[in-house]
Amino acid sequence: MQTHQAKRVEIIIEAPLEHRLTDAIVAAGVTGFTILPVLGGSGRSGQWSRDGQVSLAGGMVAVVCIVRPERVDTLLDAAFKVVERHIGVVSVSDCEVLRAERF
Amino acid sequence: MQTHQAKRVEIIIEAPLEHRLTDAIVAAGVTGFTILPVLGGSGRSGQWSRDGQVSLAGGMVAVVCIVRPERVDTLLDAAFKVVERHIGVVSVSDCEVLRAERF
Amino acid sequence: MQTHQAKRVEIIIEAPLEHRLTDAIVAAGVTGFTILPVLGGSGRSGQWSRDGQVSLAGGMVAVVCIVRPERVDTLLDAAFKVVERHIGVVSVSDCEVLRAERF
Amino acid sequence: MDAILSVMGQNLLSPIILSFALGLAAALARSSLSVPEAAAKALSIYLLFAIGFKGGASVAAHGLDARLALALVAGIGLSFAIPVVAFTLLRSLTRMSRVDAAAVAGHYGSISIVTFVSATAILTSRAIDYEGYMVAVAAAMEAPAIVAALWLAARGGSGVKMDAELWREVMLNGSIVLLIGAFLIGAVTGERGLAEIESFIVSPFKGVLCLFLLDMGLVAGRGLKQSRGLLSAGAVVFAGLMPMIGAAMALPVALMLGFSAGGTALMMTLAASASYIAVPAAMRVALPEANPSIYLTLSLGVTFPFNLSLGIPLYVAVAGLFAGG
Amino acid sequence: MDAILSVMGQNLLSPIILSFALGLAAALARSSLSVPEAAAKALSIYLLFAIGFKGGASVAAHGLDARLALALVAGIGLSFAIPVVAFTLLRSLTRMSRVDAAAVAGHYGSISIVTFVSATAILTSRAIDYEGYMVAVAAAMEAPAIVAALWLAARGGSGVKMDAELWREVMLNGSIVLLIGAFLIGAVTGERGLAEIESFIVSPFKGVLCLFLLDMGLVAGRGLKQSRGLLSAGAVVFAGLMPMIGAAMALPVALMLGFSAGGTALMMTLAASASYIAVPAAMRVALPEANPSIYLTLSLGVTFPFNLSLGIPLYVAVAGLFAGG
Amino acid sequence: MDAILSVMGQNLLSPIILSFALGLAAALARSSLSVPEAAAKALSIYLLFAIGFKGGASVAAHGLDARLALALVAGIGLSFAIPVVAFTLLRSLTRMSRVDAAAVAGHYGSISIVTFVSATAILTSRAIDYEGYMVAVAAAMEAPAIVAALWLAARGGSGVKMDAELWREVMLNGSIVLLIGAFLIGAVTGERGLAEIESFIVSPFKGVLCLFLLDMGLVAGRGLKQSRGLLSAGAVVFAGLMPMIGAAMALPVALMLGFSAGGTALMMTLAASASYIAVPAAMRVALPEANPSIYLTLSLGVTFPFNLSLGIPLYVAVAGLFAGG
Ligand SMILES: Nc1ncnc2c1ncn2[C@@H]1O[C@H](COP(=O)(O)O)[C@@H](O)[C@H]1O
Ligand SMILES: Nc1ncnc2c1ncn2[C@@H]1O[C@H](COP(=O)(O)O)[C@@H](O)[C@H]1O
Ligand SMILES: Nc1ncnc2c1ncn2[C@@H]1O[C@H](COP(=O)(O)O)[C@@H](O)[C@H]1O
Ligand code: NA
Ligand code: NA
Ligand code: NA
Repeated sequence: MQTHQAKRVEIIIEAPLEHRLTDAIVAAGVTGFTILPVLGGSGRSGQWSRDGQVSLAGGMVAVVCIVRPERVDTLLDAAFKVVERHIGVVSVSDCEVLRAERF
Repeated sequence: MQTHQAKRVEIIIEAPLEHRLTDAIVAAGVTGFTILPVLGGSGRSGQWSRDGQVSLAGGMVAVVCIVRPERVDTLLDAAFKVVERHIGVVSVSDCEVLRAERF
Repeated sequence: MQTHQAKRVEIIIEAPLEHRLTDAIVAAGVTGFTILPVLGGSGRSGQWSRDGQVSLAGGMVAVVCIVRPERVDTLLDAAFKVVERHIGVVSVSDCEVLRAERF
Repeated sequence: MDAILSVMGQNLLSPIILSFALGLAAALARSSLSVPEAAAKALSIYLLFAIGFKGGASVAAHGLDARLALALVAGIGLSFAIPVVAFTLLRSLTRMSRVDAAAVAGHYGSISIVTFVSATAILTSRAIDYEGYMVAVAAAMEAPAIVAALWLAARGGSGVKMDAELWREVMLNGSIVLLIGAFLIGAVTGERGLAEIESFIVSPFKGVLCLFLLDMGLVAGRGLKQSRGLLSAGAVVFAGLMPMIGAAMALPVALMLGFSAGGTALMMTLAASASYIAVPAAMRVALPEANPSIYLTLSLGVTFPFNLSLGIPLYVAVAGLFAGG
Repeated sequence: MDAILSVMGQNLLSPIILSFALGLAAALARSSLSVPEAAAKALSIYLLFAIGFKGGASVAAHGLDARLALALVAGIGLSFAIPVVAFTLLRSLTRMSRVDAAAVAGHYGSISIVTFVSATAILTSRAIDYEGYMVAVAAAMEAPAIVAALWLAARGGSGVKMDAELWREVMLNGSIVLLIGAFLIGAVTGERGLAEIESFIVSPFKGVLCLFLLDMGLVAGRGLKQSRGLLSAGAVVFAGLMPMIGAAMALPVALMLGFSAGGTALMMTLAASASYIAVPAAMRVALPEANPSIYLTLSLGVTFPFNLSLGIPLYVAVAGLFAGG
Repeated sequence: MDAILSVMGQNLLSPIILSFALGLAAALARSSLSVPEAAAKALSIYLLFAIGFKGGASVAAHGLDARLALALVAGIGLSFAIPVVAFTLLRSLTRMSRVDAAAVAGHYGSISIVTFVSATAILTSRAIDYEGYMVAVAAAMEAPAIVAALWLAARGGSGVKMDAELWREVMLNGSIVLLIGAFLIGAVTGERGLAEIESFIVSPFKGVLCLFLLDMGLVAGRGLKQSRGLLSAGAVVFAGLMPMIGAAMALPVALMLGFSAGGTALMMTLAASASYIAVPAAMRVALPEANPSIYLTLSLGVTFPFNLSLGIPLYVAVAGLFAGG
């Protein structure tokens, strides 16, 4: 099966910033991403859990974005502007995709 | 800790096709996979969100499947037959696993 | 954008063991992780789904943990002690992160 | 005429409609208001269970009408026929592709259970009786339109077919199974069963419906925003016209079957309503080339609010004129 | 005998049983019907809160019976003893491994709160009174069986032990805490508290129970499908026999304690029921080698429906014969 | 004084408070008891819809008071003024950074709708009337404090500003939109609308509130455990004092506006309560440097239980003394 090099960018970000992040990455020309729910986690700002939360403030989401290698920098720049002052994690890994024309 | 080469295949697919996909990959001899919920996303067919949806039609799921490198092609062929006509993303990355006898 | 080498460890584990796992990895000195919900899956012990489950026993969660390469072995040792007797999958892949000072 | 208008006005100011409007407005204004998916599904399970059970209990109370079998056949017939009309109309009003038009047509042949539920709520509040087995007719009308849609698409050579798996998925769709199952439970346990769970499925029913419609409004509003610019004027005209055409097709059928005024109104409502659960899911599987934004927006964003606000009162009034005592 | 059969027949046609049957049938037919996990958990929180509160309020109304302490001790004793009997029976009826048999035995020593709740619903609908503190007994019987199961497994040299963390997890299990907590709230606020929230926890109770049982049926049906071929005939026989053995063990205890007919029926039901929440989770932690398909299928797929349909009416009838006024 | 104490004692033993206490205790004991996020959100949607609707229906029944506009202005004024007082107090009682202090202050200027709801439940159970439009005042008081907090933080040179997007997010926050929307629906449909959905939004209200408070207790308890050692004694003193200061600021305003005793008590409760939904989310966006553990723990872990247990009965009693008939 023919596959193509790509990058998988995973951004774990506070839920109240979700729309700012997706707006920013769309503005950077990346139109494909998927948002996964997050149940809880731990980091320098302590442990948290989504159980029973009513407020958005307590939660995070994971945004997964698969892009061509040459666009990863644009994406990271755009994402960084949003997460800069905020807690959250940005990681990038290599992957291969089917149907490269989609990216 | 002893680890072994493997491949991590991640398929983001429309929820109504979930069972067809898992049936196909089981039929291809892959018995291990995990299904993650997806909250929303964006692609060529626009942005969507799972909030308040009653219908399956509006949603997607992520199927993660860790396989031995030599079986990745069989898996991709099987998966491709299901996603071919449909929207969705298939990506493959290298990974290492503990307890390789399980795969 | 400046990035740094890191490892992404993904542990799919039975929900009743979640706290034991996170306690163990915190005890191993890893303080950052994120927990993702899992809807269902399949493995040597059969297929399962979270739909309509009241009991914790039937479900799994995915714990994602991004660490510096030099700490991956400590983490895997700690995780392995918890998953050893249990079903579940541990995989490790390479990634790059922004803001390495956080890890 | 005056009576019709007054009924319509009254309807527009009911908590049910206004809850939908609130959701719609909130989504259009990009409010963060949202109902969790699990909660929306739970509300819909409640509504299906309650409406099915009450239908069954009513059949148990009034005895099984010989017309049930005829009504089922008639419903199935309408569900096949309406897509053909809808398809023809769409192809003349719009420049939609054959596949898109077939998918949209399928939605209009099938039914929207919450439109049906809203109609029963209006009938109940105006003390108009209806045949309890209408919920069985509703269930029977969910699927045939899917076959019709695939046939319409296939005539263009797209080569789609219902495979066995899709048949099973469609016929054993969760909402059909729950509706029919609850109907049977209601029919078997009858008055006694109803008495046991009345304070769960009868008294709070309308309030739950309000919250569900709030959610429907949110989903519809988000859909409208997303698909802005995607819909031609012709398509929107279609989505406003087609319910009345469907209702008009159902009226003579209902009269021929000798339904009560309430039953006639419900039959018209079923014909007029467009699916937003069973058919979209089937289309994603069988006609993935069809654009979901088009059919979901027309069904949920235009036809559903039309029926809720203007359609149902109109059908009730017209049914009263023709079948009323 | 005739009376027993008629009660059983009546019970089989209640909305509660039929809702379970609907879920079971839907799952076996591979319908897409499903209840979201969050909704199922919400329903179970409601049921635990309501049943606990009502038990407490009833204790407040009737005064605290000196027998409560004895009843708790008796319940704990049964919860230890039943697994030993179950284990012996399993090892003679099946070729299950020691670890699997120990795990299964643990489930039968513990209790299923929804079986208990269903029994109270039947008692209420037949106007049979019962001791309010039975919910406290139910809570007390959740955990001891886990200790017994681990002890049975350890005798084979598997070396499992309850560590402190597992103790905490088991004793502070969400369902135990909620049941006992709601019981205490009910006991403290009494009649006045009950009056305040009666229209939430009393009137809609049975309807909510129907939806919960629909979900239980779905989960049980999916489990049965998955484990087809995994269960020996002996195991299935065990799962049908063991509830009656448990109930028979509880009967003399209840009579000795001087329980009312209702309380006796509930004590028998508790002994007869098998856990599907607390014990499975503990077994996954402490006995991961035991196959969950076996214990979940026997408990949820065989014993639960047996108790719901035939067991409870039988226990109620027998309790009526021995303890009835 | 005696009367106040007796009211307080009675309040402490209500199912509402005890449910909160149960959740708190369960979380502190690390029980696995938890309410799924979706269920908690569904409960909060129900409460907002019900309280808004009832407020609107009551306005429809009693006619629109000319004082509504004044009350809104007064509420907005308090929501601006309270953060300034809170900030000053915090800076003198603790060594919190300017940004943290500003963020905390913002929470106290805004309101907690569930505190408000609990106060209405207490008023209702004691048959004290209140102005229906108080829910509109509650909605109006959600946002201004955010502006005040950002202004307080910016004076230290942090350069934060409300951008247009944040304004929209705050003003169209889901809970504000639902509260105001339901209020309008209630006002438009009036008595007739209320009658239609009464058995959903009125009768089970208190019971639903119990479950919601159980969840609040769990969340607060987990928060307290996480932030142990993080809070200075000064901060805790602040969180216990500030509600009474806020209430004291509201009292003369309410009296000047000529509110009833019930309305006065609610105005005091609003001023005394601290936000745990709208403000935290806005702070995460606009003041990410502020530590969420501090403001969430003070608001949810200290001030909320204080108001629920001691504050509200006190405000009701004081309001009765000053504004009572
Ligand atoms: N090393 C990590 N690996 C995975 N997730 C992390 C990591 N560090 C932080 N996170 C996630 O990001 C959130 C905020 O992290 P922090 O800013 O360190 O408090 C945590 O609660 C986790 O959900
Ligand atoms: N580049 C991408 N990265 C991550 N997810 C994507 C990407 N492209 C598409 N998706 C997901 O797949 C869905 C369908 O994509 P599309 O077929 O492009 O409309 C989207 O809604 C996303 O959830
Ligand atoms: N190869 C795999 N890839 C992804 N997930 C897996 C794999 N194998 C097992 N799993 C997950 O781990 C669970 C237990 O696996 P097992 O121990 O093989 O029954 C499964 O239900 C899946 O959710
Ligand atoms: Na139709
Ligand atoms: Na038992
Ligand atoms: Na305040």
